[in-house]
Amino acid sequence: MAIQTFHLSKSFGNYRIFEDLSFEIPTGECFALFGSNGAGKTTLLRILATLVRPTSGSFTVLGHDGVTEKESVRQVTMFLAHGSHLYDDLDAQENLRFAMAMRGQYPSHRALKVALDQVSLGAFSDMKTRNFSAGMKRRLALAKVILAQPQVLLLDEPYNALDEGGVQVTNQIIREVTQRAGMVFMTTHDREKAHLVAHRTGLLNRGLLTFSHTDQHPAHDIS
Amino acid sequence: MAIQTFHLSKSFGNYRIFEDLSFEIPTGECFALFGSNGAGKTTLLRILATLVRPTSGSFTVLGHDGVTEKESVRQVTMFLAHGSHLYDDLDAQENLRFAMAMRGQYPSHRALKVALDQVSLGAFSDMKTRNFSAGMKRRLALAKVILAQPQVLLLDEPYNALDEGGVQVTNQIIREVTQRAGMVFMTTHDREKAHLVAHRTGLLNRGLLTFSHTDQHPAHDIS
Amino acid sequence: MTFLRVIQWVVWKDLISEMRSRETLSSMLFFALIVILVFSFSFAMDQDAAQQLIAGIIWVSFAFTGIIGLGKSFSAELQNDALEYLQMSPTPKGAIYLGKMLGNLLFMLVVEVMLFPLFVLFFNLNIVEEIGLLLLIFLLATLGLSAVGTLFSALTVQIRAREVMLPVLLLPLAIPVMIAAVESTRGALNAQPLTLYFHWIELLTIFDVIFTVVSFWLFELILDS
Amino acid sequence: MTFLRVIQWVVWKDLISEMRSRETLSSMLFFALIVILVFSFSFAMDQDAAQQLIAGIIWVSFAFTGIIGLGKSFSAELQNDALEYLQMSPTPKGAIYLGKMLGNLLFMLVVEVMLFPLFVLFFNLNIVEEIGLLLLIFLLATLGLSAVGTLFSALTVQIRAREVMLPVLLLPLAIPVMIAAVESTRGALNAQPLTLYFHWIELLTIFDVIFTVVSFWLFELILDS
Amino acid sequence: MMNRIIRRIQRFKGWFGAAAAFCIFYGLYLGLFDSPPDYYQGEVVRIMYVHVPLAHTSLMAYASLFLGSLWYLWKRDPLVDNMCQAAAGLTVIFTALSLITGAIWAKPTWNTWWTWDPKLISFAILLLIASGYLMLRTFVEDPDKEGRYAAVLAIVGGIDLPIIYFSAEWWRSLHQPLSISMRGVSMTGDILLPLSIMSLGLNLLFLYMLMVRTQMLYLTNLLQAKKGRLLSQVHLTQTSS
Ligand code: HEM
Ligand SMILES: Nc1ncnc2c1ncn2[C@@H]1O[C@H](COP(=O)(O)OP(=O)(O)OP(=O)(O)O)[C@@H](O)[C@H]1O
Ligand SMILES: Nc1ncnc2c1ncn2[C@@H]1O[C@H](COP(=O)(O)OP(=O)(O)OP(=O)(O)O)[C@@H](O)[C@H]1O
Ligand SMILES: [Mg+2]
Ligand SMILES: [Mg+2]
Repeated sequence: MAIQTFHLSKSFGNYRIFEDLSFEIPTGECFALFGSNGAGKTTLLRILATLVRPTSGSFTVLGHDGVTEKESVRQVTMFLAHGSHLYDDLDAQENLRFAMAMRGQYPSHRALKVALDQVSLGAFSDMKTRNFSAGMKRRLALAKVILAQPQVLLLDEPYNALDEGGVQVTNQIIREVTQRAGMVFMTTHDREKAHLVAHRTGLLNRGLLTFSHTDQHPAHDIS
Repeated sequence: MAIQTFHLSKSFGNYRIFEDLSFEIPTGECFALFGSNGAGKTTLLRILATLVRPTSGSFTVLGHDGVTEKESVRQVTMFLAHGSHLYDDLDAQENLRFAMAMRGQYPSHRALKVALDQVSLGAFSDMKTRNFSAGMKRRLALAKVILAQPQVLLLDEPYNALDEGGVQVTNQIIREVTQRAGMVFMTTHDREKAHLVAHRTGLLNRGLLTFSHTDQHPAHDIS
Repeated sequence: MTFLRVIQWVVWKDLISEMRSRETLSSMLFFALIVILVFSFSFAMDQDAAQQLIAGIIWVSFAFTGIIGLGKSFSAELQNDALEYLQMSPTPKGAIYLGKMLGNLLFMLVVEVMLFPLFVLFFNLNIVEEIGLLLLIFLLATLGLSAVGTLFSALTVQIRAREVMLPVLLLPLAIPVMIAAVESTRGALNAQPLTLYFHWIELLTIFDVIFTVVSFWLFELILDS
Repeated sequence: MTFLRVIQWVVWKDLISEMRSRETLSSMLFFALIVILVFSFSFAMDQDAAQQLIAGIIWVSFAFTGIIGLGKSFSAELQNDALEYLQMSPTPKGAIYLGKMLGNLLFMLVVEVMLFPLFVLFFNLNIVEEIGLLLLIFLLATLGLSAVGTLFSALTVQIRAREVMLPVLLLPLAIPVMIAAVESTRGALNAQPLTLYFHWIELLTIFDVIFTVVSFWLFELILDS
Repeated sequence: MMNRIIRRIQRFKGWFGAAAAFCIFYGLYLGLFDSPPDYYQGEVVRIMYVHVPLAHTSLMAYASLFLGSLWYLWKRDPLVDNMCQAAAGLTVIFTALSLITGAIWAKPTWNTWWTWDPKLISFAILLLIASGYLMLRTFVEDPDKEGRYAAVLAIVGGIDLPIIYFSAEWWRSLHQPLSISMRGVSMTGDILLPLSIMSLGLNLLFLYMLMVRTQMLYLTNLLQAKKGRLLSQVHLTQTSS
């Protein structure tokens, strides 16, 4: 199992978001989570990314406990959040190199170029990211995933602000992760786009999570 | 005509975003602008909202010049940008009241309640907006449009972060504006959702704007 | 009249936010406390010099504390791009200026009134007889500071390095106000006859009028595109 | 070794950003300039007192200037939520701390070295013989400030009212550094025999060691969930 | 486990209160009526019987804050966090009171409200740190971080305080512009007994208040959790409609 949760619950102070969530997502699967505004999708992702501690319950990522073995979880996980995590005064390439260095990876100049080309930012590799448009920042974040090749990929509304080309690149990256037995967990409101890649979808509603399958077939058998 | 532009162009420094844009959008129409990431859609909207001055060219909104008669333009225009324009320490209702007061409108308590209910935030009217989720903030911004009843509505990626209910509310508001002979100008990457309401769409590409019609029929005849 | 109502609403919004978060006032107070401690510490060995300089010390503290409050005034408008909304609303921009300015004036005066007893305590000032006059001086000088300060707060909030650019731009311009405030405060504290320092109070009034009018007029340019 | 490389990259990132924007250094310098002007202004009437207090004035200026730099250090990590990325990366957090701390130390030292000649100029100091010793004192005291300061910068950047909470929390804790720095600087400036103020230098060293270790250890808790 | 210990102690808090009341009344009686006036200072010296025990108690309060913070970082028990918050509030109160009584004492004896004695410096800074601690807690948005950040501050402050004291003492011994010594009173048995009893009494009072306040904070949080659950219910029905 790529992710397993056990009776996960989260409240902010005294405000309960969800309670007693137990589910598992096998490797090789892309899972898309839907849910109305304020349902707690982002909060769940942030817990899985070890950014927020669950109020109670526990979870494992590729067998590592999410609370006690954070470092191992972080080693295999990557989370693309709403923020693009860019430094405005560095250029696109420098941003990528720094982000990779923080994961202990040191990609070659060529690898950087390939990744930037893949997200169609090749022409902007020496431009400060300060004035990148909303979509260009998202694309640069995608380039990080291409370089880092994480085994577990968490995406919060990945299609936001992306044009059609961007959506295609995203879906291609997702397929690539699942094909090498990785796992993708995304939240989105865009069912059509998600259905193109997700093997399973879930709905978070009143703190309950219900699952359904899509037409896609998991890249690998569920072990 | 609701909006008319004459040879509008904009560059940042020596970086040319678009040049010599001339187009017009009649009242009663909803116009959706597509374009790849970094095409300049947001920049165009910000010019029409009088937030940015065009490098050259001019435009009119309901006959008022966009550069010399800014105040008249602002009177009839409303722009929902990426930011939600909320004060985190005020609650939902207070935020609405302040925003309306800044437009010279003083809605009654009942009107506020109706607007909040319409965007399904009725239960949160006394909650500080600080911890609203991404979609809840967007919904609150929509409530402003319901209250202000602007004649010209500019929307930058309005479907971002909204769930299905939110999308429906948005489209309903758009229809309502066009039906009372207002005009809506939105940018989005989501063609499906836009096609549900837009009478015309445009594509901004390499600084050129091309138009096409959709199945929708304008609420009012083009005058 | 719309103009007055906009002023009202801007002040109302700032007061409500402040009541909820108590952020501005408490940071101003605490910062002032520390400034006072640093000063009284560094003058501990030299009580006479301190007595000499007390009016200057008071106003340096008030100015720095005020800058904290002024800085927060417009950086609060940056949350969720709220400033953008004010810029593109059909609100008379001058009314926004006056509203923000009054709010700042209020916060600064509250802090000053709370701090003054501490100065009396730490520097062993004699209890002041002309407390009414002193309050008038505080009011006039603070009005001057907040008139220019609000303008510069709006200006610096839209540029980089804003926390620093505000004092950097404001302090040099505020020098006349500072000198007049220090001189008249010194006069009042030492119970000198009013005629000896009345011209400083006149100067303060003139500054207030000029600065308010000029800032009111320039503010529109700053908020505009 | 990964640990050292992370330190390197963090320092590299901060230096590159600074070279591009020159924001931190220029704001620190400008702010310091104004503080110095205000001081030299308010002591203009009393040259003797100024000579007496010069070491204190130097360190009050350095401390406030340093706080500007420290505050920027982590608020730069807030752009586009970059801090979030550091938090959820498998980077050793201690290495991030050391990287940020070294960057801050560097910026503060650069500014101090640029400002010191101004003090010599403005306050008519005799050219110092023991310049090497003075630089050592600057280094040790600045190290102490940036050790605790980096920790508190990371802490306050994630709360409200951060520009104010940093000095409010940091200054009281920095008192030993300040006293020791002032006393040893005074000693060096007055060309006293080293034995008279050597214990202050020792105190600085001890403070540096203790607080680098403690902050290194506590930093993880602040970045963690 | 921790919870159980604290809960058990809580049950006896009435005893602490009673013992504290007894010690304080007895100590006050001894100090105010039974002990002789000071040879130099006369009756003014009696304020010492409040001032010195107050100072001791504030040190005790900060010590519990320091240890509690270490404990919290180790176990992450919210109850311990509540205790730290309570201890910080009490530190502020007792430190402020000891400074105020000291100032009242100083005016007739030293003819000034305030002077830069190392002990006074340290206590003033203690007050700053403790109120900074409370301020920090109100400024943290994220309830998850509140306890942790506050604990970090308390620990750094706890390590720093002795250093502050020593550096202030060295500094003072260097300058000594005011030849005032705190030891203006000779400690004879007549003084020591009421002083120790008052100290004991105030420390017990501190423990009693700590328990009450901890319990109060704990219950408030519990109550808000209940209220929050109701709110969540409303919220969940709302968003799914
Ligand atoms: C502003 C005025 C004063 C303040 C803020 C102040 C503060 C303090 C503090 C914080 C302590 C605690 C030290 C400890 O527990 O070890 C203390 C202890 C003491 N204070 Fe004061 N004090 C003041 C004035 C005085 C005066 C005027 C006297 C008597 C002449 C005095 C006599 C003492 C004595 C005898 C102790 C007992 C402990 C000792 O020194 O060993 N204090 N004071
Ligand atoms: N202030 C600025 N200074 C310099 N360049 C800018 C500035 N603002 C935007 N740009 C550049 O202008 C171009 C258009 O940006 P804009 O935000 O309008 O794109 P967009 O069409 O909205 O893209 P997206 O779909 O990604 O939101 C981008 O290449 C961007 O880098
Ligand atoms: N730090 C916080 N403190 C208190 N409440 C919070 C906090 N963060 C989120 N919430 C609340 O938790 C709920 C869930 O928020 P979350 O951001 O997870 O929603 P979401 O499912 O991602 O919604 P959206 O689709 O709008 O992005 C919201 O009601 C929000 O108000
Ligand atoms: Mg979300
Ligand atoms: Mg855009």
